[in-house]
Amino acid sequence: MAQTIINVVPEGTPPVGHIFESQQMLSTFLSYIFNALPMVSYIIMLSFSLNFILYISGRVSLTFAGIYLVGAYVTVSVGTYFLGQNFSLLSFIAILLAVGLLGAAISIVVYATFERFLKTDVHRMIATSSLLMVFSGIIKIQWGTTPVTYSAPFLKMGISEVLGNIVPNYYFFMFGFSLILMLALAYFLFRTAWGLRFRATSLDGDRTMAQVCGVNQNIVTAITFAISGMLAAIAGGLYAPIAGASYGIEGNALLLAALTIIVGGVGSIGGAVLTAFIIGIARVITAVEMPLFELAIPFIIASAVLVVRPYGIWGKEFKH
Amino acid sequence: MLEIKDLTVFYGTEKAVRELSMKVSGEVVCLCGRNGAGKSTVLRAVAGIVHVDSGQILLDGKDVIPIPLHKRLESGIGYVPEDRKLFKEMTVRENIEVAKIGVKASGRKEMNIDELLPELASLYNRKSKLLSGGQQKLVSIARAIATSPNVLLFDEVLEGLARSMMIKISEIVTKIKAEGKDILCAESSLDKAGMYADRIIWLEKGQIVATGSPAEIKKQISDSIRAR
Amino acid sequence: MNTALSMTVPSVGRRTWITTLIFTAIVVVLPFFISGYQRTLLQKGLLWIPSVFGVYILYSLLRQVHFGQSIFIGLGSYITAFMAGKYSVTNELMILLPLALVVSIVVAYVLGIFIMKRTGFYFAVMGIAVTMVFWSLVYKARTITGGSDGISHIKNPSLFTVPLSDMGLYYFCLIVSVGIIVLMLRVLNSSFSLQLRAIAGDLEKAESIGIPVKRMQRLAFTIAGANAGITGVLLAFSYNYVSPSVFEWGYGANFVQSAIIGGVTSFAGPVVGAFGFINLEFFISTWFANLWEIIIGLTIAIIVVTVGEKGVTGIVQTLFSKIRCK
Amino acid sequence: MLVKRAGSFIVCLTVAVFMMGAMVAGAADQKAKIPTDPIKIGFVVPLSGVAATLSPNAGINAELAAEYINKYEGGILGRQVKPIIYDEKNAQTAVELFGKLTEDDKVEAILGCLSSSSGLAVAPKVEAQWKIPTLLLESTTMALFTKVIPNAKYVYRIGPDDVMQSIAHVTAVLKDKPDVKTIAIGAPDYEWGHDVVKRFQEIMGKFKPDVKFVYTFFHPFGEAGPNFAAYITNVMQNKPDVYVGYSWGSDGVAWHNQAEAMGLFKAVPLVFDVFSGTAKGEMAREGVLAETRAGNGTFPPYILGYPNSKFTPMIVEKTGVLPTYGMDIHMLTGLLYLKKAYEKAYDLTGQYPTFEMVAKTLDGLSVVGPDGISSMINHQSTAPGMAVGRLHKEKETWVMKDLILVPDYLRIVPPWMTVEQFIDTLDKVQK
Repeated sequence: MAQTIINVVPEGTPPVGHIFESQQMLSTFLSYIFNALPMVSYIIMLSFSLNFILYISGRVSLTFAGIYLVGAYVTVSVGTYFLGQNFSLLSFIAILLAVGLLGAAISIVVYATFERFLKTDVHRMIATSSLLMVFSGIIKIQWGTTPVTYSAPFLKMGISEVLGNIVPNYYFFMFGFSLILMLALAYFLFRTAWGLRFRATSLDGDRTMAQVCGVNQNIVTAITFAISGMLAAIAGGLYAPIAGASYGIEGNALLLAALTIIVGGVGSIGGAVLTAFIIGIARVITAVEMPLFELAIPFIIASAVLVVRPYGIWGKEFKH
Repeated sequence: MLEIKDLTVFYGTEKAVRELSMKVSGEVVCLCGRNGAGKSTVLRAVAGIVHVDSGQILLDGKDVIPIPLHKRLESGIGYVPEDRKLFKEMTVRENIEVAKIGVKASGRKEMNIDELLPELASLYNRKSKLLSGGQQKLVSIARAIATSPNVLLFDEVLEGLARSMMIKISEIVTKIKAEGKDILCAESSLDKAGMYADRIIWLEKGQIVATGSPAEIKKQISDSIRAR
Repeated sequence: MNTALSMTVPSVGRRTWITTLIFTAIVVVLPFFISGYQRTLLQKGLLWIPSVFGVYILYSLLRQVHFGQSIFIGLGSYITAFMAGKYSVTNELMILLPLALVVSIVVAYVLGIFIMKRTGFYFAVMGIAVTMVFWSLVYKARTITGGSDGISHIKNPSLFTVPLSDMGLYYFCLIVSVGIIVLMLRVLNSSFSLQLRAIAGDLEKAESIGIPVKRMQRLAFTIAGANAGITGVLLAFSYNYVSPSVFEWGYGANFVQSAIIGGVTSFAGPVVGAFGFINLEFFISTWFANLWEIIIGLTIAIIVVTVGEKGVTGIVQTLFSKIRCK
Repeated sequence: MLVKRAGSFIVCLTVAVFMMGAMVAGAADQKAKIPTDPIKIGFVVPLSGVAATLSPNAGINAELAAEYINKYEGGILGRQVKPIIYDEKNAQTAVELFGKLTEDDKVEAILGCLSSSSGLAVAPKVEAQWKIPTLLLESTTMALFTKVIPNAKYVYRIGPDDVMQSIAHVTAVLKDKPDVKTIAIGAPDYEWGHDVVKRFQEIMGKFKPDVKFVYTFFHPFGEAGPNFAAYITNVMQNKPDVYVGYSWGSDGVAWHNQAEAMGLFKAVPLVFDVFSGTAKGEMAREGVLAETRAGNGTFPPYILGYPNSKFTPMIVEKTGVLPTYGMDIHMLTGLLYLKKAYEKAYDLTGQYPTFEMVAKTLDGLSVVGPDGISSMINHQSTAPGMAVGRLHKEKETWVMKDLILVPDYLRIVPPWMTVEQFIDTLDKVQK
């Protein structure tokens, strides 16, 4: 039933001529990008949450999806409780950071009490995916099954108009926030002394030699899990004002994150960002143009990439 | 001074090292023997990478076995692994940094890497995976001596190198010894060991068969072959 | 370190055959003593066994987690739904079973070519991804597949043109399932399984001693898929209804969870796992309607962390040998 | 010891004598004795999964419905109702649970099945195998009684079908905006969404043929992180007179947030919205028409009606929210139907009614339920909620004003007509 889209015509544009066409195309193209921004930032953070643990400590851990769920719910509850419909950017960022810390704490606790004892990747995958059921069960008991929402930040930030496209400012905030987190992470990894230790133990380095060189593996792994938990929880918190928090969404988050790793490659921050754009924009375009493929497109992209480049577009082969 | 007493290490269910005792003080000792004789295992046990089943490893009279792997370098044991094992995505400088920042070289006089390994000066900003085998070996050594540990372990440090590089590295080993370090090495061939070792310990099935200077050992071996 | 090598698949001895016989005898007699819905559950358990065996083969021999069994169950189910339901072509099992078998073998072979390119985490995610492609296409092609409402009123099956009653279908499922168990025991005790284990142990070494690695891997994947295709046909007939949820990856994950609960170090694993999971899910969720997610999640997590892939059968075996030692 | 035994013997004897007496008395009355133990009723309601977002308190509300029947209506034939509540997970589980309820738990009727797929899977088996009075709640698909079980005997439904709800929606939209020319409409991408949009367009075409649907879209259903920006942009570009929204659950929350932020509602009025009737009302908008499937049980004036004046406060006290979804109150409607059916069958035959008798009696019954008066016509309850009203905020609570109720003859497909024939007649009736 989908009808052809009528493209945006900015008011005051002369309706004929070459300029009009190119401007119209540019505008349409920009609208795809803007509309994809929330999903892009969400995918970047979630996928890197999974990617970071995989890259630094060579472990597969799916707990992040549960933490994402907790992050979303806690942001909604805390935001509604403290801020209500009064909104200030600083306090919202403070809430996000607090939620991030909570996520980090959960991640470390789960690692220390449970994941530490798992021996192989396959065990980790199965055990942590079962753990997701536990997370969603706890969410159900605490918050019930009705979706909850805290929309003040999203609504109060207002909208901008860029070349005839209406874009909520929150989209830019969300994308900026996740990009800043990614840049901070990149800075940490590549410019600081601690980052050096992380890279030494990563799949690119050599875990045993890192320890021989005096890197404390336990601390590195704990911090890795903390950062991963933080990213996941903040992803939940950032997305909650747009989409609310609802029960049973962790599976989908997990899939998108895993697919992004397949496409983007392990350990590549740039790969994660670009893949997020590819998947996000592909979703937006197919949603309007080819609804039949909308749900399938991320999976089709991942399968195609795997056939052409088995280690992801920017990935390299790791043996561990 | 490094002293090993009754060291026993299991590899799976087999004994790789059997009640081995030895001492290194102010010299370059090289463990030699065939493949699987246990020479690498001894080094790895001292470095803390493999689990020791019984025995003692004393560093200046202090047992190092309870010290966790990542504290060994700090307590004064540096290890150069068999096949270099650099952090290959990092630059040479970063490779050396890792060892420096992880360890507080408490009270030890720092070694001058630039003086010992002048070849590295021009390579500091190159990615280590782009270096040649010999250069990588140098980085590996630099990484181990960066914090000036008292005992150095070299695992087959001359393996797979060109003749000129072998000579260069044996000179470096001698220079390091001159700084007052104890050095324990492992080599699979007596010829290579003879290039830098003061004393050679011949291992067979995890036990010491013979000890002596390179020339003595060579003679013993050729005698035993003739006897057969 | 290398768990793949240290792990062994037990050889099929006389005891395995006796156990299979006892198992068969029990499931033959059991329907006379239980109520109808329990028979439905039992039938579901029997039908799950082939699919769980598929997961078992890939796990115990190749060390891969196969989340994609739902692809082939879905294919089998939808073939049945179209032929015996929507378009009413035939409800003859002797046509539908071979048809589903051929389709799943072809699809599994084609998919195996590129899914088998990667191992470990990537293999698992690729299984999920392909499942979800199938799911979303079936879900979205509403005019053909009925979308989320699925296809109901699938006719009851007939065998050699003789219509099967509910009980008849149960015994047919039993024969198929026991047949596949016996077939799988043969497969697992052949040189095929040895070669696969060699591949899992060291891929390059296996290649160097002349094992056609790629072909063997694809063959294992195809066997798993064929098993699931059969399951799909009979499940569709058992419930007379299919919906796209058979293609969801969560459904495929159930078979992995079953295999883990049952254990992949013993032939009894898939059987114990299939029945164990179904009963756990059904009865826990009827007794503790609100807590079942937590209970099942924790059960699997604890099994994995304590006994790893040995599962319930592993626990029982350990207990048994301890008692015997005393 | 001996004394104790003798004591228990005497007790037994007395009981036996009394029982015989009771039997004689029953025989004298020409009517069979009604058992005194509680009557078990099975509930198969969603407690987990996406469907549980619609009716989050289904389990509690099932208990409350039974409590209400026991407390205020004196149970069914004097027997206390004992609810057995299970989680409707998916179609396969629903089939197994129906089997367990009939064969193991020996319930005497089953209520439940929110999702169409479990309703479709269960209904044929009930008709062919279990033959137990079954009242499906929701399962709104039209195919149920037209294709899957055209000659239903045991299966009834308390829940609107597509035609019923669409007629209510169209009428409400036309009443609010009589001069509407262009409409944009969006729904979740699954069977219900497609059906309801198709019916809306068909019926709107009958009522007002010159209305154009300028933009129709279906968004992914129940996805994590739904993103509707592309659809919202398109709706705004098409500049329709009104927007009609069918997104619910987490999609509904996301849709409202995003549409609000992008200023959709400033450009295009939201006239009708299914979501506002099914959520807690957090995202409701002043003056928007919303469907409440819980009928006049939902929003005040529930105080006035019977049995809402007692039942709704019970729900509010226990769950903290007003019942907004049909399932919340229709479990009570179902129990009231069953009570009436049991009593009528017992009165007519003088025997404790069999399943077949109950199922037969159910057709044609009328009860005063939380929805007001509803009747069972052609296996379909006539007043299952389907009120459309205007949202208004009163003292921090959302209230539904100006309820629009469409007369039964206008919205119920009569037994002798197909859906298409019925829709064909609509324009004539309208004129």
